[in-house]
Amino acid sequence: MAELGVRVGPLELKNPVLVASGTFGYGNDCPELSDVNLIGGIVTKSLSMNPRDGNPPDRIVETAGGMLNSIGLANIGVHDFIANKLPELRRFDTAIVANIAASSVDEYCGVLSLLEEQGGIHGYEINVSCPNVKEGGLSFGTNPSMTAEITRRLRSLTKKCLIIKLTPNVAHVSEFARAVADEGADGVSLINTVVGMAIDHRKRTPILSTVTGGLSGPAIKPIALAKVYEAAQAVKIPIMGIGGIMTTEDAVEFLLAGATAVQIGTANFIDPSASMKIARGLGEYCDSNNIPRVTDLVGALKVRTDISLIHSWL
Amino acid sequence: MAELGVRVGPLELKNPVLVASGTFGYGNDCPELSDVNLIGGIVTKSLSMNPRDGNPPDRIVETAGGMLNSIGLANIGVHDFIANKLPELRRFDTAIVANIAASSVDEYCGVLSLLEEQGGIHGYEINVSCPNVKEGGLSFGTNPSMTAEITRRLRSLTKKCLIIKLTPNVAHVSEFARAVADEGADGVSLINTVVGMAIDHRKRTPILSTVTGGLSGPAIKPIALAKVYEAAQAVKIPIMGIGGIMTTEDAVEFLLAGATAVQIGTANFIDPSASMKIARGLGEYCDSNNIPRVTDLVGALKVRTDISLIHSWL
Amino acid sequence: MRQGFYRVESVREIAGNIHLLSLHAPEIASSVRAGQFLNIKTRDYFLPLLRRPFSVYHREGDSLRIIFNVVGLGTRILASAPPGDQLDVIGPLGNAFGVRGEYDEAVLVAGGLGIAPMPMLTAELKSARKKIHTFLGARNASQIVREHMEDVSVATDDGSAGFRGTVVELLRGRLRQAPYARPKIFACGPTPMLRALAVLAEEVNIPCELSLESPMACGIGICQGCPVEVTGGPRKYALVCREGTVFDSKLVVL
Amino acid sequence: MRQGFYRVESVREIAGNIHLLSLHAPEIASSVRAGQFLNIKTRDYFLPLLRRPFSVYHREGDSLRIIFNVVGLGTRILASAPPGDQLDVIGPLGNAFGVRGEYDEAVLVAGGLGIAPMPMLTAELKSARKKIHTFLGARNASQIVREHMEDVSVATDDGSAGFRGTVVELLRGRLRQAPYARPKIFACGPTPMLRALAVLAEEVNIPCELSLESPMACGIGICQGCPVEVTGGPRKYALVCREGTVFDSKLVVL
Ligand SMILES: Cc1cc2nc3c(=O)[nH]c(=O)nc-3n(C[C@H](O)[C@H](O)[C@H](O)COP(=O)(O)OP(=O)(O)OC[C@H]3O[C@@H](n4cnc5c(N)ncnc54)[C@H](O)[C@@H]3O)c2cc1C
Ligand SMILES: Cc1cc2nc3c(=O)[nH]c(=O)nc-3n(C[C@H](O)[C@H](O)[C@H](O)COP(=O)(O)OP(=O)(O)OC[C@H]3O[C@@H](n4cnc5c(N)ncnc54)[C@H](O)[C@@H]3O)c2cc1C
Ligand SMILES: Cc1cc2nc3c(=O)[nH]c(=O)nc-3n(C[C@H](O)[C@H](O)[C@H](O)COP(=O)(O)O)c2cc1C
Ligand SMILES: Cc1cc2nc3c(=O)[nH]c(=O)nc-3n(C[C@H](O)[C@H](O)[C@H](O)COP(=O)(O)O)c2cc1C
Ligand code: FES
Ligand code: FES
Repeated sequence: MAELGVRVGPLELKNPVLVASGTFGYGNDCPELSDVNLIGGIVTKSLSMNPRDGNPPDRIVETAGGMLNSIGLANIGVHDFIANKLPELRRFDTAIVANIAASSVDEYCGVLSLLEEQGGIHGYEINVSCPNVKEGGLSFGTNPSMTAEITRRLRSLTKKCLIIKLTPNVAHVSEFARAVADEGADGVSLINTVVGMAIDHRKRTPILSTVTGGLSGPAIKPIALAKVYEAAQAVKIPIMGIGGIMTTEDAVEFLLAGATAVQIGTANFIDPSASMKIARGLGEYCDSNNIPRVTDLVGALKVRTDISLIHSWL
Repeated sequence: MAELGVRVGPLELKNPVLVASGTFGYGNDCPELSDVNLIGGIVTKSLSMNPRDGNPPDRIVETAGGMLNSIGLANIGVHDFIANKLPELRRFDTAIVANIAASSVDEYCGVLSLLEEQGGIHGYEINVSCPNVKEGGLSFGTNPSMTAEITRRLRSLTKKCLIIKLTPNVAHVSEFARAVADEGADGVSLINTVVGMAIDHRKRTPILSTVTGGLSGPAIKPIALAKVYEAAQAVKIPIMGIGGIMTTEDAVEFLLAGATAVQIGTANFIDPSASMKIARGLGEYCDSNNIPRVTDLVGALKVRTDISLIHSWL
Repeated sequence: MRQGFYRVESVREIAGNIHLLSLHAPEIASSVRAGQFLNIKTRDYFLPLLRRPFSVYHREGDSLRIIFNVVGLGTRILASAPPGDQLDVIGPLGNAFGVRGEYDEAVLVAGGLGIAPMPMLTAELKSARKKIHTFLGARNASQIVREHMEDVSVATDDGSAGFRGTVVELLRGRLRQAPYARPKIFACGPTPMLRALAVLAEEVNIPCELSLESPMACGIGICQGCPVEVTGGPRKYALVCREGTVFDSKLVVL
Repeated sequence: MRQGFYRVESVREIAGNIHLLSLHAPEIASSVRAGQFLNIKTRDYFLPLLRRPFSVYHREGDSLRIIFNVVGLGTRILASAPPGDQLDVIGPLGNAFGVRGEYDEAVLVAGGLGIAPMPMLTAELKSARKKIHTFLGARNASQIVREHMEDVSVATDDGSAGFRGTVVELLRGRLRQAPYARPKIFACGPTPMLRALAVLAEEVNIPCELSLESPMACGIGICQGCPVEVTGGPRKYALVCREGTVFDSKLVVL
């Protein structure tokens, strides 16, 4: 039986499969259909200081091979989470990664500090795809120095695993990966959703109440693989690969591209036990291919070096 | 019968449907299967000063709802184009838009100048998703001032329709749209392909010889709609919408989002007469919805204004 | 709530573009209640990507029936599902209609495919010994399905059958003529109809339960994709898939 | 070259995972030549997105046959295509084998599904009055299809039928024993086999035509997606879909 354990900084995962933030509730929302003890970890829905109602309907629309969402980070707030969700999560035999969203650097720090006082949280994932109120709502995550500042401030507040979740909606994600690595982040996770839009041509309106939303699912897998590969070339810290992972083979592709672990998002909606099947699948994949450690797959992509610049010609 | 004619600066199109660069050869490659006289225009394969062999195989791979390509702008070069393709193109009753690719600003200018001396070319589309050799191969199109400089130089060389084709692989495409509008471009076209990657997990290699390639097809339609909408909010010059358009309804969505015309790309590979069907379909759509002019659809999207910042929360 | 592969027993068109699909799903059939729904994967790959939700229309032994309109790809695939096909189904989902309780006469109101939950509801109401009156609205006569329902009155937009007009207008008229004894309204249908019905229920002060629809990504409460605005209470939205689909008409803003 | 909807007459499995599909396609059947292919849309929506190319295996009157392995979604769909289904087909595409010309004995070499074009080629060679020798390579006995072919010698990787080893080794041995009279080789199969065959043809100095495969987006020469490296001449690449699929082994670099 292959060794499936992986490490992301101080965080030890029994296998490299987690459920992605916002795609599995708070982690204990559908026990009838999935056993979270079988996966490496749970990333919670993004938590903000105060509860957020989220966006008006419609929040969801299906697209070709994907879906758009505009949930608006609806969440119960960190206090409610600590009081009513965390106690249950503690009972699970899996890593609990709290995802944090905020509209100011201080809010990020405040939420993390509150969680830091609690037991049972093994790490943090920081969602920087949030509007920076100070900057008129421009996303923190599209500004390298802002992303770096958030990392620096949070790093000073915790020794636990600190992962920055990067947005794909930038020209060069490697720039951002470097910025957070330099500030001492233990890892980066990518990709968050890709900005997209859907239109009802009969009503002549956007389908999502917020006009644009976030694209996820198989449609974005090629984009995610490219971003993960780019980040892996740029930094040494571990990467969590996210984006359209539906099958074990998809997960293997992300590991080969340089991800140390993967997160399953949209697939949970279609099959709430997708992540468990992929975790088991990775074990079987390693065994049937005589791979002793799943880490042997990480970054094992063989790339021809005889092809230069032309790759930027599309 | 609805009026289907549209204008992009000095360029008059009998209908708003064109075939996208690189997805229909030089325009006259499959007469048996399509009648280009039925569409508004042809955008040629990108032309460089000298012939380009293009990238080694594999150049193509299918993905969920899309495809990746890495053609490497293989083209016969502008001289061969003028000598052997243009004479035939002149005979068509449709607008001929020459797409230009280059690895230096001077090359862009050189190619345009050569074409400018010829009759039968109605406009230019500038592919700025090319590696700037001076800048170590970073794409012109991800640098606003570079994109602006190319526009300025080319604008000084022609009075014909000058369209800059923008890449989606940037954080804020509106910034680029503004930059080229300020330099006097007659229009912008978007989107070019989205950087993506596919991996063969058995061979543990990238599938494309150049590791990454360009994602196109239905999978990217939501991304393209969002970019077109963003650009339409930012500039007054006409926009050509491109990205995953397969049906008449898709085309209508792009018009509603703010595009004055649309380009059909990947769809041509699946159905070489897709653009003709969509051109006819637009006429039928207008007639059956009592829309006198197709231009009545342009930017006709009704957007709620009561929802503020939250739209940047995904 | 469970997930499993269940066998398609049959699919047939029972009215204009309205299809009846029968599934052999013992485990779900044994626990499902009126107003609950199934979330069905119409294909084993990614187009369509998401599951498709359908109310349980009727239960017979181990068989569950759904009825649906072909509106897009997912329903098109289901309409041509070969008998013997195994469908990946999650269910039963959602809460259910409040059949128990302090009322004597049940007034069922359905518009279009809103009839879907009514046969099961009728069955439960009968075993709860409630008097039942059913009001169905449809575009035209060809769209009317009335099997397994009781005391059916019909309204059609074009008047090709029954009352010409909306089913809510029909009900309003009926209520004017003679009041029901301790009635309660159970409704399912397009949002505009439910909105009008909620107003009517308020006016005549009759308790009213509405089964709502919403685009859904998961159907099980993990995506937050299906909000409906709710009144009174700190939260602005409830989740249609988990806290609904059935809501008291007074507690939702449509 | 034309595009049209053509009716599926039948699909059946003729060997381990090898399926034979028959299409009623008079217009294409009337003009197709050995070595050409069809580009088939397996579904009317976007998964699979691209067409799937298949060599024409056999022609009988208005019917065209293809044979294929189920390797992924597209072939899975074709393998279960119901008779009567209308498939969107573009064809005939590509050049064709050079049947005419200065040679007397045709040596056909196929590996795996590379047999696909051989039956049609055999028919054309017969009407051209050429002597025919066929060498087939397969993984094992269960994978061998030999209908409509002449003087067939077989090689299998596991020796479960005929020569144990590659079909190229088999041919090499055969050529050592007795030379053919003014022979010409026609081949189709996996690239490694074609590469080995090209080397052999060079050694023994026999003209050799190879039918190549490449991922294809369009199949008609408008995407530039299917390059093969060519020797001599200014261009580095030729397009497999339009300038091929058949190339002189001396003019391509595999
Ligand atoms: C709880 C619930 C119960 C339902 N019960 C029934 C029923 O019993 N009979 C019936 O005919 N229909 C019912 N619907 C609507 C049904 O789910 C849609 O008609 C179906 O999903 C359409 O799928 P499609 O692929 O054919 O259409 P498409 O338009 O291609 O679907 C595109 C996307 O929109 C979603 N969608 C489309 N229409 C609706 C809708 N009305 N409500 C919610 N999402 C929608 C789809 O789920 C899919 O994600 C129900 C919907 C919900 C939420
Ligand atoms: C000119 C030509 C003729 C062919 N003739 C035959 C034939 O007669 N019989 C037969 O069984 N196969 C033939 N093939 C291969 C056949 O096209 C593929 O097996 C088929 O496309 C697989 O599709 P899929 O969706 O089932 O597999 P998937 O692996 O899901 O396909 C994914 C993508 O890869 C492409 N692809 C996969 N395998 C190949 C391949 N070997 N060559 C080129 N593209 C591929 C597909 O077209 C598709 O775009 C031919 C290929 C070419 C280029
Ligand atoms: C409905 C939905 C809600 C999401 N909510 C969050 C969130 O709260 N915080 C976050 O960091 N990412 C969120 N995401 C992004 C996912 O975690 C993931 O990065 C993205 O969906 C790509 O992965 P996928 O293609 O596997 O879904 C959400 C995605 C979806 C589809
Ligand atoms: C195979 C292929 C080749 C392309 N070549 C070019 C090119 O030479 N120049 C260019 O500006 N765009 C090129 N494009 C981009 C298309 O013109 C178009 O912008 C993109 O494919 C998105 O549209 P689509 O989704 O309809 O294909 C190419 C796209 C494909 C798929
Ligand atoms: S559909 Fe996902 S929470 Fe309701
Ligand atoms: S497949 Fe498009 S050019 Fe050959």
